Amino acid sequence: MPYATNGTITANILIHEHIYRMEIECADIAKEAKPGQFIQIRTSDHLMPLLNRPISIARIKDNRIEIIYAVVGEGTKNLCEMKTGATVSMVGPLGHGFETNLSREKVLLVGGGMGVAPLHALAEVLYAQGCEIDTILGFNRQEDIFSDKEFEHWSNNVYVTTMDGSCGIHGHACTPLDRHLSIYDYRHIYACGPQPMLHALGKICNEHHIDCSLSVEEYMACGIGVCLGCVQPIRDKAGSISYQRVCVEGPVFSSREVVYDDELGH
Amino acid sequence: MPYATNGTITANILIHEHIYRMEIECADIAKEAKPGQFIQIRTSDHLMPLLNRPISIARIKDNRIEIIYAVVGEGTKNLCEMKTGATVSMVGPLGHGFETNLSREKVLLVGGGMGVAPLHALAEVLYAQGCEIDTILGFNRQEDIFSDKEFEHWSNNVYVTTMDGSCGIHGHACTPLDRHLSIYDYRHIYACGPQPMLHALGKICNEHHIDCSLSVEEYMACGIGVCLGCVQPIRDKAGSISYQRVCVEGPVFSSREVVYDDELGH
Amino acid sequence: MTNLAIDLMGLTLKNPVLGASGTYGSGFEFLPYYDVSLMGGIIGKGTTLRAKVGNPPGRLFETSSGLLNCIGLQNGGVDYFLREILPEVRKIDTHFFANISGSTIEEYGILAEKLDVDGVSGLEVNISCPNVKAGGLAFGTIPEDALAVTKEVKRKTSKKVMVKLSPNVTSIVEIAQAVEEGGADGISLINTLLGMAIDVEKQEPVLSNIFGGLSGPAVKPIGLRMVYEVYEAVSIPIVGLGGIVSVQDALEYILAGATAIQLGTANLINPLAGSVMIQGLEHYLVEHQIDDIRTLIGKAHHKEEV
Amino acid sequence: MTNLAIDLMGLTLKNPVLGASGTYGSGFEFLPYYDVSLMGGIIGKGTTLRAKVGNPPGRLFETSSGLLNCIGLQNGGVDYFLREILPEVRKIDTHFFANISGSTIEEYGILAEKLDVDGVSGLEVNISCPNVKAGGLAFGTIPEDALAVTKEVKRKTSKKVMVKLSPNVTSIVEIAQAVEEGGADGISLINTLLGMAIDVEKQEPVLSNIFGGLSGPAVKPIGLRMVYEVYEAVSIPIVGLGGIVSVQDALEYILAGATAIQLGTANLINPLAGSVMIQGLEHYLVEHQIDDIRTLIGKAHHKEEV
Ligand SMILES: Cc1cc2nc3c(=O)[nH]c(=O)nc-3n(C[C@H](O)[C@H](O)[C@H](O)COP(=O)(O)OP(=O)(O)OC[C@H]3O[C@@H](n4cnc5c(N)ncnc54)[C@H](O)[C@@H]3O)c2cc1C
Ligand SMILES: Cc1cc2nc3c(=O)[nH]c(=O)nc-3n(C[C@H](O)[C@H](O)[C@H](O)COP(=O)(O)OP(=O)(O)OC[C@H]3O[C@@H](n4cnc5c(N)ncnc54)[C@H](O)[C@@H]3O)c2cc1C
Ligand SMILES: Cc1cc2nc3c(=O)[nH]c(=O)nc-3n(C[C@H](O)[C@H](O)[C@H](O)COP(=O)(O)O)c2cc1C
Ligand SMILES: Cc1cc2nc3c(=O)[nH]c(=O)nc-3n(C[C@H](O)[C@H](O)[C@H](O)COP(=O)(O)O)c2cc1C
Ligand code: FES
Ligand code: FES
Repeated sequence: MPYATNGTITANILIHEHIYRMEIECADIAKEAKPGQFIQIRTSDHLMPLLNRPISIARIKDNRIEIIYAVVGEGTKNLCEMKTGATVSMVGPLGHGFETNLSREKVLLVGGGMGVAPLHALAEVLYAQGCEIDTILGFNRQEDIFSDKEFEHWSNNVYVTTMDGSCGIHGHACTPLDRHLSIYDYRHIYACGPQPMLHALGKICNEHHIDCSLSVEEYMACGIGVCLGCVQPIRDKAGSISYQRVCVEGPVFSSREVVYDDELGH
Repeated sequence: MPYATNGTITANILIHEHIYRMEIECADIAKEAKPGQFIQIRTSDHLMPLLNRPISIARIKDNRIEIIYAVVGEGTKNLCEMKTGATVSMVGPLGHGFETNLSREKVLLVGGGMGVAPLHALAEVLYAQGCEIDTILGFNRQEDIFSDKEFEHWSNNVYVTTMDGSCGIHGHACTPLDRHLSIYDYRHIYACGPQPMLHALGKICNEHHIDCSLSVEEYMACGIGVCLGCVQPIRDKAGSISYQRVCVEGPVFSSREVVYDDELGH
Repeated sequence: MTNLAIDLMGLTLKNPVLGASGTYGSGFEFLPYYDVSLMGGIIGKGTTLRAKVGNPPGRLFETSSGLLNCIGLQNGGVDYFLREILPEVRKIDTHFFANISGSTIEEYGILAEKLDVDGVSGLEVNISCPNVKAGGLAFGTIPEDALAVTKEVKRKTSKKVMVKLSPNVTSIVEIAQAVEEGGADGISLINTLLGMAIDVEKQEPVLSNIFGGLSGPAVKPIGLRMVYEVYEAVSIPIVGLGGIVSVQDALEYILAGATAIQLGTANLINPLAGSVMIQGLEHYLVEHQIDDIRTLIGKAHHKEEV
Repeated sequence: MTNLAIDLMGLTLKNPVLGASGTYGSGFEFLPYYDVSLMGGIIGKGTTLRAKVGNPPGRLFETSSGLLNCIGLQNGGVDYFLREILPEVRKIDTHFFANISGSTIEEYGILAEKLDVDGVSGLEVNISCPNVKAGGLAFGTIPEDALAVTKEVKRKTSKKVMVKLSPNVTSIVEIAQAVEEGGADGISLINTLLGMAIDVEKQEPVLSNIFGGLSGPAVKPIGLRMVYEVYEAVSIPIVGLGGIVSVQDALEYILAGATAIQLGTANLINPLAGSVMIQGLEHYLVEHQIDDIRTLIGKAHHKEEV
């Protein structure tokens, strides 16, 4: 059950260029949160920005949650200026997170850019359940890489890719996939990142008949399912497509539910 | 000449309940400022509040100006949260201040509430010119009194009035006036404060044929004379009334120019 | 003791705070956050005769103190509403108003007839949704059409009917008077103002539908002005909305002539908005020693008359 | 090298940035702050045939991202303008457009004739000021009147004529087309939206005139939408305004179809707004390797056509 509640900021630290890690003490949300869920966080006392900002729950520990966010605009700029000890208003945990009812299986996590954030909590849970984890982290440039060290703890192998080839494998997060899929037999692939990456990955998984969960993003207003603003086209089991809410039915969808850009005749 | 410029905050101190004194280093404005002029100060980096806020120049020292402001709403709340060392954007000095071409004359200053602020600079200048100054400071309650000690330095006599009689003379700033005017012969009376006080004072001075300068307030947008938003009805020498801009023709008007509420048939 | 209860079109509401259509789901979505039966009323989301898929993504965009949306009336249709949603709605002990949109006058009539059932206190007739190219906008901008829709709906239902006006018109008074003449029991206003935003980097409109409806604090001065104008022109009650976020906003609308108010975008900013507003109004009345909120309705007009 | 110069109604402007009527004085008020001759143009404050005293105090009020005003066209009249102000205006080396408001069609004609003098590059015909009860609003809301005013002004002047439209209408396109038919050389939009605010403690309207015009960032989505709509409906150039503060705002308007833009409320927030905007546009073009700002005009429409 989600709460509209307040939390206390217990840390708000620059971890990388314009990326911050904020830790918030909030027992209500922490006790209910699952990997892949998100919060709607209020970034100012004023009405500017007007809307709350959706941010994934990156980690859950006891009565705290952690978020990892990039400063991209006014809302996230306000967040990064908040001080330890300050109160922050939030709604959460929201949405359907990743299915994690797997134990001792071989799984692959694929994160692109800020999509790496929610994979922390996921890795932690799957690791605790004895899963064997491989991780691919995709970034634009060497300077953008973060959290690769942390994932080494939970993973058998961590592969880093960069678009400009400045570090790790040259290409995007799906580049190493073809080779991987011919070697390993993943029970499930979990991914979060930019839409082109997710769509490329989802289609590969569908072709290879591998279970795959994609955490998608869409512009949100309410985050609680009432405005119908955050929809994506989703295919049901019968194959019919309708607009579903990323904030309630998502943000995690199966790669078989997702409707791919090229299917829409763009 | 006014400037649209930046200053550096060198102090921003709570001096009394919700009243702050801010010192701003800004040579451009300081070198041109006269008592009774004001600045338009930007209270946020965002567009909320949208408009700058008009605040009187309370004191001028070398390349610094000082403002004294009450926290009453969002804009002044933002001001009070600004830190020493921060940059603040301003336009000023604006408006026509008090005429101070008097030396060695007997004058009376009358300040009501926050209207006390601009009288600091005025007292300083008149004192330096050898004037003999009496001061009346009117407040609502004992708890609201501020700067009375400072005015003792420049004044022969400082009279404090409170509306609730909790300190000093019971009544408003004009209450002691009848007695004063029968005893002293003031060359000029200068006043700043709420409109009812200014109007009461102005009418008394007109009756007694005493020169009197009233610093009035009006809601402002531009502060530089282009929007025509801040007008008050003003009578010219020929007796005809027109709306004039408080930000350019004012904020200081002669008591003979001011058009009194009861003349408008409210 | 302070009274927050009001009479709206013959119905007794616990207080003048309603959830606005399209921003309040069917009410029960807010149950995790507070007891929704505390609300004066709930306006359901826009319902059409047949199911509507709505517009493609690119449905929302934040502007200065405003929100643009082009949801496009996504809904399961009236039969789905009656079958799947209404039973849940009935469990909430407050007035529920169904918000209906038709693309023809007949459709409005059929919707009204189908919704003339238990659990529905009244109808809010949306003649103003700017997102659907046919229908919506047109009815709300032509007095004769507004009158005809109102008449048809009234003919087909035993429920109270309030008509929701579009602000995208030259004369809101003309439309309000037409709707009153058509027999409306009340008027709600305003719906969203037609606006747009452009993505400068992509050099194209941000919203999939190019245009969308602007709501939120940005539009409050406009909504307030329209309520004030309409109050002087009709004698049926007005439900005011458009940018209401604070208690002060709500009071401005009531002083301008609104018998009740709706919260729209406010619910999207804070799911507790409804309950916070009710408490805030109560607090204000107590603080200001006002016995009955109804004494404030239209009070901003009095000075003028003196 | 980047080109910021544009052609507007046959006039060459140094850049597409103009100061909007009523917010830019007569231009020279900004001389303490920057070299006003850098501006693409200046629109003078609203001028009427006879002097107008304007509305009583209570002329301004700030709202969420917006500003309400009811100045009421305070000005010294056209003869005063010609005698006292125009000589000062002539000293500034940029295009000056006189903004005129009449209460009858004939008055517009007389104003146009009187202003057909050196130092005036063109006229901006205000058929939209919402503050004056008679005249103003009416002309801008009735296509036939808008057409008639335009025709009369064109008949009486040799100058370029742009007509400034009111957004308080059901169909901005209808008015724009009427004005084009009437022979306008250009169109500017939007003027302010009619709004109000209420003082909750005093329980009365804040503005002396009850209603006022809403401007500032709050109204940008509405102005932008109207420019976009009008661009598809007329072939004369459009000057866009309404809530422009940032470079991005200006570019949105240009992409929507504006040949030039005006800064209104922005000047009241920052007296340097004009010069900051010109520099910002130049900077944007250089950064994005755009040679000529004119290539951006209306570009947000192209995607659609594909
Ligand atoms: C379910 C979900 C989970 C997310 N998790 C994270 C995360 O863990 N870390 C992280 O850094 N970012 C995350 N994001 C993205 C984050 O929400 C945006 O970066 C943030 O809203 C930008 O706000 P801003 O005010 O700083 O920037 P703005 O200047 O407002 O916008 C910058 C960009 O953010 C997008 N955006 C703005 N407002 C919203 C909104 N209300 N909803 C969605 N997108 C918006 C805009 O499309 C724009 O491209 C997530 C988004 C979603 C939908
Ligand atoms: C020439 C002049 C000199 C002033 N000098 C001082 C001073 O030295 N110290 C001081 O404390 N105050 C001074 N004021 C008053 C000060 O400008 C207001 O208190 C301030 O603008 C309130 O802003 P806010 O955002 O905090 O409050 P808001 O919530 O915006 O408003 C609170 C009150 O301030 C008034 N106000 C709001 N905006 C403006 C505006 N743009 N122009 C004028 N009034 C406004 C409103 O009428 C309202 O009653 C002066 C005003 C003027 C016109
Ligand atoms: C996301 C969204 C969806 C809306 N859907 C509807 C609708 O289906 N029917 C309707 O009459 N109004 C709809 N509206 C308009 C609101 O009910 C309300 O009239 C408008 O938002 C102004 O109020 P506000 O500023 O409080 O939001 C919608 C508004 C928003 C923001
Ligand atoms: C204080 C003020 C005075 C105005 N006076 C006039 C006027 O005299 N004539 C006119 O055509 N428009 C007038 N306007 C409207 C502006 O020129 C402009 O159309 C409007 O403010 C929208 O632009 P903005 O949001 O950039 O301010 C005035 C606006 C303001 C804020
Ligand atoms: S953001 Fe409102 S329904 Fe998802
Ligand atoms: S505040 Fe604009 S003219 Fe005085």
